[in-house]
Amino acid sequence: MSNRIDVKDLNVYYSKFLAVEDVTINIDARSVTAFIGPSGCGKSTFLRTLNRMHEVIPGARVEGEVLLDGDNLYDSAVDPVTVRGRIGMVFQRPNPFPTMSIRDNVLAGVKLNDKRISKSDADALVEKSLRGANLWNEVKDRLARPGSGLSGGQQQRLCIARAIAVSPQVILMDEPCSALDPISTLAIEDLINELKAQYTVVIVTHNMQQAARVSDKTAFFNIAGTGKPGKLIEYDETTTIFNNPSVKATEDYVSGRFG
Amino acid sequence: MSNRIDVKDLNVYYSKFLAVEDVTINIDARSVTAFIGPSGCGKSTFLRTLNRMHEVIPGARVEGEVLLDGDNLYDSAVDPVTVRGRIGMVFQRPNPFPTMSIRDNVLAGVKLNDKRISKSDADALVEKSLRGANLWNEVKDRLARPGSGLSGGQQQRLCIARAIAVSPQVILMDEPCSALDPISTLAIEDLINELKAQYTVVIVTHNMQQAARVSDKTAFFNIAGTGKPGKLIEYDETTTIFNNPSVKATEDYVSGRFG
Amino acid sequence: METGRDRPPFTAGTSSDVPSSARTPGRHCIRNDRLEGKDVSTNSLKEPTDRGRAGDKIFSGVSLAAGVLILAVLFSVAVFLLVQAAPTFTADPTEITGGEGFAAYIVPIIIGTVIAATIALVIATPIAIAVALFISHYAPRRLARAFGYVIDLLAAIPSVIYGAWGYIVLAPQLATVYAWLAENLGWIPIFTGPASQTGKTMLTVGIVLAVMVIPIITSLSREIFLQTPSLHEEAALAMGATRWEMVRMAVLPFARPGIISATMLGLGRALGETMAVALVLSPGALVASLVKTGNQTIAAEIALNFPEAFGLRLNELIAAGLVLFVITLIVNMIARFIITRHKEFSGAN
Amino acid sequence: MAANQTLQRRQSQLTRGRLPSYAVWVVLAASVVLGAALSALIGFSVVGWAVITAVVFVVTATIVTAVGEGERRAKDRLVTFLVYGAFLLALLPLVSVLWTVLERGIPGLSYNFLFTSMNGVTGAVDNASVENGTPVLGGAYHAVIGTLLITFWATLISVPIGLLTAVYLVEYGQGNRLARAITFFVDVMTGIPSIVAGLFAAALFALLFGPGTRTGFVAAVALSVLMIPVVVRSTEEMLKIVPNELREAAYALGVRKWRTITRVVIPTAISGIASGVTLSIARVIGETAPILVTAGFASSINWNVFSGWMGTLPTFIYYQILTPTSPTAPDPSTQRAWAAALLLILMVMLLNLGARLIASMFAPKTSR
Amino acid sequence: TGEPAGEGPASSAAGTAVTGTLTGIGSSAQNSAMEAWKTGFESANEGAMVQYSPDGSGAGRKAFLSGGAQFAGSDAYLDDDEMTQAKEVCGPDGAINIPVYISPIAIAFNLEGVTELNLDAPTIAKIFTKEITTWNDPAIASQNEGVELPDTPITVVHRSDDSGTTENFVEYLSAAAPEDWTYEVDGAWPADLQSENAKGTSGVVQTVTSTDGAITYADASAVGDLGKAKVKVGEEYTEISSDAAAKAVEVATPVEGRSASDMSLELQRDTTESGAYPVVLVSYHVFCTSYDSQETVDLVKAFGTYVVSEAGQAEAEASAGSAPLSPTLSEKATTAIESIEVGS
Ligand SMILES: Nc1ncnc2c1ncn2[C@@H]1O[C@H](COP(=O)(O)OP(=O)(O)OP(=O)(O)O)[C@@H](O)[C@H]1O
Ligand SMILES: Nc1ncnc2c1ncn2[C@@H]1O[C@H](COP(=O)(O)OP(=O)(O)OP(=O)(O)O)[C@@H](O)[C@H]1O
Ligand SMILES: [Mg+2]
Ligand SMILES: [Mg+2]
Ligand SMILES: O=P([O-])([O-])[O-]
Repeated sequence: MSNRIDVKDLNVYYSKFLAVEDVTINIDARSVTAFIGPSGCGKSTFLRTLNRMHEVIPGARVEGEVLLDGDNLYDSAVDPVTVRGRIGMVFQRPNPFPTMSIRDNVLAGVKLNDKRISKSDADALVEKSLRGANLWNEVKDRLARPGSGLSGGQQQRLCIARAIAVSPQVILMDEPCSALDPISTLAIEDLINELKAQYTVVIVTHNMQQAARVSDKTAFFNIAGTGKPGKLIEYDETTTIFNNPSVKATEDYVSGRFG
Repeated sequence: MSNRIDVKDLNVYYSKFLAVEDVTINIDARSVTAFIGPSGCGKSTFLRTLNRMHEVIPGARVEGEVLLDGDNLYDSAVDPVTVRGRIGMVFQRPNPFPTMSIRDNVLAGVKLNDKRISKSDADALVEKSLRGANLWNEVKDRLARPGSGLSGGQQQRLCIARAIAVSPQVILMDEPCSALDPISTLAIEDLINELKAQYTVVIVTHNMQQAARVSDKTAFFNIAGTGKPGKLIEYDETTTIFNNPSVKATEDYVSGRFG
Repeated sequence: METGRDRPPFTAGTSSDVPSSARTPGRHCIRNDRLEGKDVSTNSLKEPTDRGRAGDKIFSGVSLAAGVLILAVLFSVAVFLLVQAAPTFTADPTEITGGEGFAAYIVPIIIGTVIAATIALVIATPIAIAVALFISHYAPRRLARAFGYVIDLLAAIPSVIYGAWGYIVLAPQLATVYAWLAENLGWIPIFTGPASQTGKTMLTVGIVLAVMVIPIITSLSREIFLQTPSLHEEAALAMGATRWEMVRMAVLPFARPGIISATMLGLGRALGETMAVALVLSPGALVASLVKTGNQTIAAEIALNFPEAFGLRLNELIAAGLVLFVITLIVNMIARFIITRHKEFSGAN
Repeated sequence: MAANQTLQRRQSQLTRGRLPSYAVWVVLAASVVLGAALSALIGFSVVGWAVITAVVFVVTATIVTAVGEGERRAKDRLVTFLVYGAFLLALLPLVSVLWTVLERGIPGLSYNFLFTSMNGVTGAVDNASVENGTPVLGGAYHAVIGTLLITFWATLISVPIGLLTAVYLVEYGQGNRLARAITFFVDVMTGIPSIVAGLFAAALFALLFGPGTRTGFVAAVALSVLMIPVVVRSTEEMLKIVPNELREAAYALGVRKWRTITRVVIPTAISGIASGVTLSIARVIGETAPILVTAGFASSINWNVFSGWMGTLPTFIYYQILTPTSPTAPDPSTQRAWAAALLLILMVMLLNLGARLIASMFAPKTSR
Repeated sequence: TGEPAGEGPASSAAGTAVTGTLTGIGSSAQNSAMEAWKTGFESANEGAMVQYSPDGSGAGRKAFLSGGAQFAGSDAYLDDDEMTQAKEVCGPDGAINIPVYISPIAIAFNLEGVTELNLDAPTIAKIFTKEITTWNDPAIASQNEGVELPDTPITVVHRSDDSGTTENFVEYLSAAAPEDWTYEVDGAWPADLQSENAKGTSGVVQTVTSTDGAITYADASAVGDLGKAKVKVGEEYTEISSDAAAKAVEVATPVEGRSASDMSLELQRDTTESGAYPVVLVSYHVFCTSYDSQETVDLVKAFGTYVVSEAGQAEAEASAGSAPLSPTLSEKATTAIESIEVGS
């Protein structure tokens, strides 16, 4: 299983509002792809269509095809649950379950598929995932406390730990490091590099350096104006995008290297 | 009125847990001060004590003094509402009012206090604030729509617009740009530079470049280990902190220049 | 804060026209106000900024007063009950209905009350929660509103009508079912025959009460289900949870205290319902069988005998009311205990 | 690659381990047949058929799913069935009650019924109308007025008190001793039998204004005792789930607590609060026993809640059913009773609509 | 014989029209009759209004004794205790009980193909104590030659609420069949005799109507098409009727130790008087002998005399199916009511 994603002529709507127009993109298996672009251009929206989370919003729908290893996610016979089990996601806003302890938050996804996981396996998995998300040291003494008493960055890392605990084939990350300090950011980037050996990773980021550091390919999205749909402007090797993009808009955007 | 803030021997607690220990810091009026430090070290917590938002959390309390132009915020006769009216705040997680339209969200500080304001003044204020937060162009055609239908970055900018619409004397910003693209980030940084002419600005950021770009002084917080309280390690001119800090921990932290 | 209007808002584009604060007339004004204040030398934050602080005081005072008023009312209800019930406890046991003292009189109907309420809740709670879920998370969005609305109507039907429906429509239907149960499952104590010919038994009462309680639980639970943060629902779905798993992970834990509250409200109704029980039940002595004539509830006992009650009998009935009060108290203590035990993990925040 | 795919039409990885979508329908069809067969065995009846079919269908479909798609999906499907089933089950008595009320109530619901009182209607009048087959005279106008006035006053008393108490509990008390006491006693209040509430109000007013004080207002007080706990508890729950984020956002803008509560917290929870208030009104609008001992029983119109007895729809229904105006010819009374019941339901329906309308004006403008 | 009775109401109704509101609380049995009286009285007296709440006899007496109502409707006259208590609200002469409503209680049953049965008191008692359990029991059959009695089990249905009907019925049983009915006379059905039951007259009638083989006792006017038993009085079986009920009241004796104007009646349940139907309920109006204002006195008198007048009784009969008071009783009642005066 190679886990490549091919998107064909995808239009994404919020009810009548066309948020993202006509995206065609091929995301290689076992690679890291970065989505960049100005705020509101539809990066999150597009990302959510890749594991059918978009349709959770009332009135939201898509036209077009998204293929995972050649199989259309939007085929009527496909159950979104299957899709989401294979394609994990970390959200822009951290969302740990407030009613669960830190430990249970990490195990939430795992317990779905494997209820009878032994305590020692579970413990090992919790530690591994939390270490992966660089959170282990901070929370190891309070695994039984609720997840809502954590700082913003800690919550975000908890959500990352939760997503990787189920080892999905593809991981979508919507600005996973925006609330993180440099140390944690580095840890997450290391994690992404590790994950890429086995999994496909797609990451939305506003941080050009980060995109440059972690991604193999970069997709630049832009929006023509307010009320207009977002579009995929350019998609290429990350080095190409950052060093000699073929579109003027891309160059304009990446050359203002802030972030 | 100069709006300087002097903190003396401040300890901050969540019930029994001492989250931030013994901070003494003098924040100059009409300057930008950046708080940096690893996730969970108490930056947000400390920031919230500066406008008495900390005590909103059940069980949370402080010991010590915070002086605004020499007047202790924590004097028993002081009304926290007065304090918060003078010291505005932008939160780490965007939190627009779901019951209000975009326009009403911007005007919330005015309208919720039942200040009378003419429609034309209100319109002007809305435009000015949204322009300041670099959001005007994106939302000018849908001011009457709910604020919750915006993208993550748009929501964050809406919250910034809301905070500056009431023109507080001091503005506290908790990672205001973490969800923003470089263009918006630049706009917010410009805004901060303008604000500093009249107001005092304190900003929490994980982005070293940002701290270096916008701040006059930088405070580095650190935490000795899990369960330990966060501490103010070093506080100095931003150039000093970034170029030759006097403490080893600071140098270690800022030299890993990611973000 | 008061400067919000007087001071020109910051200027985004042109910084040149920002007047220095000291020259602004508005700011002058405020300066003066402050100087004329009582304690010029001390903390300027202390001065009351506007009448708002009074507003805060008034509002919290009024809220407190409302709470205290409720306590006062409850206290007077309790005093009223105690005073009116007192003669029962001092009376000669032979004077009490049944001739064997108050305990002998009240215990069977306490048990009856508890049985009726238990049946009602056992039937109503799962159905009501399921219906609430149906409306909030399962039904097509458009239909859901209408459905919710229709279910709410159930709450509005007067108890007299439930009673009339219960004994005119429902009981005769159930009578045949009971006969069958008594015949085939009679070895189970609760189905021991002979079954009532009229169907006006405890089980029928339980069912009628369940129907009356369902809208209460449904309506409150539904509102809370609808408020589940979509952030958490999405977190669950994104992990590959099925709809039920999402409900179990995000919705139910979030709504748990609310569901318990709703159930308690329903229980209150089931315990205190008078007219419907009075009309539906064919009361009698305590029996284990639910398909036989017999049993009685406190509320119905009061309703049936109050009109003709006089003297000590009246005291007795009010003492029965007092007992019901105490039962409610105990049940709610248990429920509260369950809620507070999990407080730390409640959904707010 | 695309060509390759269309040629082979290999099965999608994503649909592997999935039953075809028609599987459920096949099971359903089989269950219907089996249900018919089984119910024929034990004596055929439509109800028996439906019940057996439902049970067989749910069990088989769950097992088939478990085998074909795994335990998780089976569970999901089972719960879906149960949820739909519970809804249908809850609908049964509702439909039955509503049908009973409609069937018996519609014939009596005339202009005359709506706009005349029972003043001057005696058993002789009813006897005459039965004998001559003329329309039933007398109506529920007085009772409608009474119900509206008493309910209005009860709401006027309970909603502010209940709402403010809930506000105190959630926003101010925060688990202090007094708040705990209030919560506790409000809980106890939910179980007060309605008749006791009536007796209490009657005793209270007898103490204040002399024996035999029976007015609409006394009834409103009695009903308030029943309404308040419903308002407090539902409002409390709705306020509790308003995210603290929003409160903090308002506080940080220098908004006072009471304005935050009235302008941010309550509007955010308004739809739930409105539901609770409607529920509480529905809870008491059908009460009989407490009205009788507090407002007396009137058969003519009275607009003044502070003096004189007052009739209400439930007491009207109650006596029309239990002591028909003409014992020898109870049909006109029964007809009036059901018509009044229908009227009461219609009134609550309108009220419900009104509350929702008000709520939706304040309700969160989310995309939900 | 009608002249004296007609005089009272005529004079008060046609004379000075009374005004004000008269409040009564009490028996639900009187409710239907009361509607008729209210209507009749209010149409004759423009400014007057009567309000009556059928809360129950006990509640009515309690309200009356505590001053919460100006008169009570009660299925039983005030007992001696209550008469003493009444002096507190009514002044030294206390209260008076006036019979106003007489209604025979039917022993009604639902038995396929049978509309009439002859029963004597012991048999009735045995049926209600469940000593006799089937309809073709010899005790019933022997009194009903020629009637086809099925072997349907008998389902006894009694009132679940405390009621005047029960009290009168039970009083009849314990007087006329003392050996077979040994229970105390009370408004509540004996707890030991558990059976099917229902609330209110309409409740028991409804239950019996829908249950084959059921039997109950209920106000005659309300039993509709159910079969009704003829009750053995003396040597004959008396059919239930207004006249027979009136006759039973006629032979009643005044309660001892009461004032001349008090009309409490001791019914002879075990009477052998031919044509009398002793299973009868007599309901009273209880008035004070004095009220504190002239207006109230006028109002009470006008209403009271109207109720017992021939016209008032006829209205009640037409509306509620009750048995009118005999002219003698009516006249006596008028005189008693006329004696009400303004107190100090
Ligand atoms: N629930 C929604 N309903 C309607 N419109 C929405 C909704 N969510 C987002 N939008 C709109 O869709 C567009 C794209 O939003 P999206 O969240 O995908 O942007 P983004 O690229 O992720 O921006 P950011 O970097 O700020 O997160 C925006 O114009 C936004 O206002
Ligand atoms: N509500 C709370 N109750 C108890 N402890 C809390 C609460 N909020 C935060 N903490 C703890 O206080 C410490 C400081 O948290 P704080 O949110 O101030 O960190 P921070 O420096 O802002 O981190 P980040 O950069 O991740 O936002 C952390 O250990 C955190 O777990
Ligand atoms: Mg986004
Ligand atoms: Mg923080
Ligand atoms: O008139 P009752 O007392 O028998 O209802």
